Amino acid sequence: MKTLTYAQAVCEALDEEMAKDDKVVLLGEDVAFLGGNFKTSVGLYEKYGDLRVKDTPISEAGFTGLAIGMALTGLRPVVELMFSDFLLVAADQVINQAAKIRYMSGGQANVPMVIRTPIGAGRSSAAQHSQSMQAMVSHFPGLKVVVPSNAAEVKGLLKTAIRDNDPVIFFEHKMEYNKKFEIPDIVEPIPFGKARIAREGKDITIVATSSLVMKSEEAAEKLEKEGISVEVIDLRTIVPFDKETVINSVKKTGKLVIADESYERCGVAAEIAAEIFDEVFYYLDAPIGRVSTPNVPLPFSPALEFPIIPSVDRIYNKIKELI
Amino acid sequence: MKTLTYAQAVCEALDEEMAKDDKVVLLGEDVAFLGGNFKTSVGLYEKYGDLRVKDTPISEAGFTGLAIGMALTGLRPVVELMFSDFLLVAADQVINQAAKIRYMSGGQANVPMVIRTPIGAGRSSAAQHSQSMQAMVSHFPGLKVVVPSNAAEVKGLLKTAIRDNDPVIFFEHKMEYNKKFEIPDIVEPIPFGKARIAREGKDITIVATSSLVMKSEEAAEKLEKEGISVEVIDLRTIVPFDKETVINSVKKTGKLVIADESYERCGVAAEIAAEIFDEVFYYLDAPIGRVSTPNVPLPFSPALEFPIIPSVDRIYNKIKELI
Amino acid sequence: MKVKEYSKKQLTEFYETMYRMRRFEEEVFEFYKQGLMPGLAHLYMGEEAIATGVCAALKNDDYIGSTHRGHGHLVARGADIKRMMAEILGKKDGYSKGKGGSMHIMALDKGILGANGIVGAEIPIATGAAFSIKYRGTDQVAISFFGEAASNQGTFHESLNMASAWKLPVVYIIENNLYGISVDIRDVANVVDIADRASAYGIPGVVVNGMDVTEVYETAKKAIDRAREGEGPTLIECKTYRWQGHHVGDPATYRARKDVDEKEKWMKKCPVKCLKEAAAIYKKISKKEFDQIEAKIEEEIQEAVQFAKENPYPDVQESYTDVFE
Amino acid sequence: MKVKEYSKKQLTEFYETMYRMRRFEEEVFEFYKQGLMPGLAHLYMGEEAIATGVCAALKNDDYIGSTHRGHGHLVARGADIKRMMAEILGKKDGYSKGKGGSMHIMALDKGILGANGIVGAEIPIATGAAFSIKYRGTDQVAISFFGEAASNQGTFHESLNMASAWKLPVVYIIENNLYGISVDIRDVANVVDIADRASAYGIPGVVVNGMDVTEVYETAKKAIDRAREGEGPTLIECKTYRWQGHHVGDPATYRARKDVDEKEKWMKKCPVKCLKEAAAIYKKISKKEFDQIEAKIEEEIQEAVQFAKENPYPDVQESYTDVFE
Ligand SMILES: Cc1ncc(C[n+]2csc(CCOP(=O)(O)OP(=O)(O)O)c2C)c(N)n1
Ligand SMILES: Cc1ncc(C[n+]2csc(CCOP(=O)(O)OP(=O)(O)O)c2C)c(N)n1
Ligand SMILES: [Mg+2]
Ligand SMILES: [Mg+2]
Repeated sequence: MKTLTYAQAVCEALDEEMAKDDKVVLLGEDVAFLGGNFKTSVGLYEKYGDLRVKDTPISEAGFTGLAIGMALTGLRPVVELMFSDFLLVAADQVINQAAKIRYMSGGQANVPMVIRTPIGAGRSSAAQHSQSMQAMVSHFPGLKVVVPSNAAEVKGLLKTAIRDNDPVIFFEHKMEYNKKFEIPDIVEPIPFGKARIAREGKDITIVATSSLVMKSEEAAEKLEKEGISVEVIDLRTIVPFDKETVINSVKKTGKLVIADESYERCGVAAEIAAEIFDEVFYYLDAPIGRVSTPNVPLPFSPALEFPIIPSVDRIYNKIKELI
Repeated sequence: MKTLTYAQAVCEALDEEMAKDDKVVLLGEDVAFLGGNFKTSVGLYEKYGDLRVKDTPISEAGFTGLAIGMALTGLRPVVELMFSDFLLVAADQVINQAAKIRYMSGGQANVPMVIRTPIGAGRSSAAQHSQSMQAMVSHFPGLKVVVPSNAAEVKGLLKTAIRDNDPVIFFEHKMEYNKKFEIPDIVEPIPFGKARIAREGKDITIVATSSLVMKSEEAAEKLEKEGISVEVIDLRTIVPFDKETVINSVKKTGKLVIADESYERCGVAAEIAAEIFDEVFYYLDAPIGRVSTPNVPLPFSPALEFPIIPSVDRIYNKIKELI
Repeated sequence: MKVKEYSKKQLTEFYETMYRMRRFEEEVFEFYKQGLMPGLAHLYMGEEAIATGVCAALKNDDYIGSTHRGHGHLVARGADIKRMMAEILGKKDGYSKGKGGSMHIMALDKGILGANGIVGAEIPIATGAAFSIKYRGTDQVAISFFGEAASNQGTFHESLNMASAWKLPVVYIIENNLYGISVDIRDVANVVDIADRASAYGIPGVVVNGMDVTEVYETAKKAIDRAREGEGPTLIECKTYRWQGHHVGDPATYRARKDVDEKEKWMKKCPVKCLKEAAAIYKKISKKEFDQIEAKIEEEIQEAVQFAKENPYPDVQESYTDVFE
Repeated sequence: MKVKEYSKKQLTEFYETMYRMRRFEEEVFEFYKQGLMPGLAHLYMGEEAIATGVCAALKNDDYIGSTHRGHGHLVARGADIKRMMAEILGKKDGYSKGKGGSMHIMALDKGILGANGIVGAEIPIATGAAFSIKYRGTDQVAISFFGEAASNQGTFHESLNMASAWKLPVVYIIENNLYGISVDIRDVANVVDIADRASAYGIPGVVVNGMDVTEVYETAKKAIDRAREGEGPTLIECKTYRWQGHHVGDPATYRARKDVDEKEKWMKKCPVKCLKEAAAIYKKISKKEFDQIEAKIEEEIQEAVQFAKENPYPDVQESYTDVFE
């Protein structure tokens, strides 16, 4: 085991995959000389050079499209979008192009690219730099959507993402970048579509994504002291969705809370609830709870931002409400 | 009463609002000289001239942003995006800008603009011209989202949209444009956030949007002959959502199907189900059914496209499954 | 037309390619008129010299980014017209198994990275192929075809900026047929020659007569050679005209508004006919040889039409495949 | 610096505005260092001559599209620095009730249509304000400020294309400070002067010394007058330098890589200091008068600092308001 920040874990995954496969190319704004706005590619430019670690102009649609062309012709580009909000600038390339090319070509072509991009509020970054875009991209068929929790997970899942032959949207959580985690010396790729039971429990299930896994574990710890046993599932990937693990857990506990930081309306929590509904309908003892970002743009002032972010307290309270 | 196509009803709403308020300006690709790709602005260029009916270059992000600037400075632009799939080209302007400006400015400014754009599959237009984007825009706070059903509805709701002081995404259904409808000689604006009971029933509720209202009515008619009484709710607006009408109906019928043409995953049907769940949980006799577009890009060949589009049959079958 | 300096072989190839495009699309138009075609198609008729001239300067392993008006690019690359037609009819053995249709025919084996239904979206993708080439260090080149109206899209600017900053081996070909659907380029842009936009990126910009296959070929060849030698991108604007409506269902009545004879004037410059006449004048190809060429192509075309018509629709389960690996 | 031809009043105004900006931001930087500021802010220090010169040529009812680096634009328009500071600290009486922060200060009463967190997104919005003006037929003008890196964004191209095609009354001001965060413009664009991009739209493009308030003023005035007279847009590139890091938390060590003295050289051209010196040489403003100006501004600034610090945070319920009417 060793201690790493989450950002370092990202960087290690990039480094190891680039060392292993010279088709892997990193591009994005400030990824090269600066080593990434969140320091997730420090040292890679020096190690792999200008053609493999490329600072781009501010042209999100352009360089995302560029990466698609690279992916169609033999490379495995990893694109960094500095904030996941900028997916909206590149949305056509991501959703109308990358996601649909395999299908539109009848399987002739595929687009092995990864878009890495940070989500999450909590830094007073206001409405255009704080969003969590996983629901938006999950809505559109053709994209795999990864929402890793801790540093070991981010490393293992990023390796899988880079080796995957389809476009993968890989969401890192910006509030985790500087946090330290214990991680194994060697982290193997973690398969997509297999959720992780982060904590076993029997009274209620929480399905959580990204940093809300850690927050759910914290809430579970508190609740344990009150005699409530919470099962925490780290979803890992929204697409593909590990329906089985979730259903089995809910059948066992009879209660479900879903914690995901995208906006509530048409969000990830709504989807998971609706998706498993048929199969758990007769097992449920209470309505399904959602802990998401409320349907308002994210405010700048911490006085406004903190109360609305999905937090340990909000998870805790939602569970208490359903128990 | 008179007979009009749905496209003509759109055109009448535009004409009447432009005549009433000279701040209303229409812009988009081919809206002027051609009268709109789907003939929804025929004659307006001739009537209102070059500055009020403006053919734009192919620059969706640019002219959507242009409209925002117009709206911030006293005009009421109505933008046409030729296909709703192109919302992805303009996504940043729609979602990071128009939707958030009122909030980011602390209420100093507002953006009274309408984006009109067609949704829907069924014309063999393939993966980039057949999508239904209402779930995507509904996900993001700050946008009102309108999904009118028939010609009278499209006319009344478009008038409201144009008079609204917030950005409105107005989805027309491309398979309806050429269909004829009976509509009253005078159509008043229809308030947002108030669903319409299109057909009363007692055994099961269908909440439907856009052209699926008509398809649901057709399915209901068939089912009536089999002794099943279906209540069809025309949702009219996804944002704001008329929770009350839906909940009251479900409390009465005990069963719910939601029919909306956006992709199923993180779609409108998922949201409605999740949103009312708490309040109908103890009234529901069956799981909630969703009829949406399955999670695949839309195929070109009619042999592939027709079976997956939400259809009368799919609605009919879903109801039979739950009854 | 500088046919004089060209070999018979080269001229024959030009002619065959253009004639094949023309006949191909006449049949596609027939499909539409007979109600056999699902959806629509955007015909390249009148613009044949462009794809023909450009692609004649390419090698087998070069790449092409194509558009909604892409039939010509495919034919010029020698794509299988049977599979193209099958695709246009939504049939099982179409290039994309019927999933793409006219606007999304991909032929990866011919370097065609895809037609594209989103105007301007293909430009960065073709540019990315050029990045790959540079990365691998081969002497391939990427071509990005698009219309004059697409040059108003942000992706045009972003792509040319990147390609010029990084000297990528890509050649941008503007097919300037004056209109984007009904919109006259002069009403939505303030430059007479779109090629002038090259100066915003410090690259060469050239205007050519897009109705003259030899002029297109020579200009493209120079730009392509330049790209192969690592000197970066070129922007070539080909002046041309779309004979038909924007798509098969568009009567295009809007075009007469500035000049009633506009279409007629352009049709006189028919690239197929002009080449034929010039080749005859210079006695490069005899009447009989032309007849043979045309007959051979006619046979191919009829075979393709029959193939496409008889080919079955894809199995309904195919809707659900090819989303992911 | 052509101070000789300027009146004392005009020079005093220039100086006051630039000095106010400078002091304002020094205090903002202090907020950050003292841990009082939520999030970050992008300082305009070093670039003051640009907003000052441009805005001096404006009338009260003109419009401005601003950027993430927008404090200077606001101060130049006479925005209330108390409310600006309150906003930067996320307080209740900030321009946006604390909802926007440094990057989203809107002051509609001063024609400021918003700072913007999305690089390039404001360009079409400001262009739309120009469309409104043309529609109403007034003689207003819209200014769009943005960085050299933003000129690589597609919205730049689309906006300049529309504005030139329709002769909209808008002036585009590039604040070329050489860097977009850490990225040197020379590595991601192939033109020496971004102003050259004007030729892609058939409009004038001008390069000016962005450290010289009089040069900026005169060039802007000409372009603004031209726009008011219905002759369409101009692209002005102001060569300048960002003194601090990209934002308050950025040490900006990356900049020394090409020229270790780069920053030092640019700091010597400090627009505030240079104007002061020139005005002294030409005896336009006396030492005592400068002292008075500075003292007056110092008072304003201290008042604003105190106001912002003491102003309460918004009520928690405010999170849920201002989404819709
Ligand atoms: C992003 C986008 N906007 C609009 C359209 C609709 N559309 C399809 S082709 C076309 C005109 C394109 O004109 P041009 O680029 O000149 O090519 P041409 O059709 O003339 O060959 C338009 C507006 C589209 N498909 N994609
Ligand atoms: C669409 C988008 N991409 C990237 C960013 C991150 N970002 C903020 S400012 C900036 C650099 C902008 O450079 P420039 O336009 O030159 O303005 P400057 O900061 O130098 O004043 C970047 C990359 C952003 N905010 N928006
Ligand atoms: Mg054209
Ligand atoms: Mg800069």
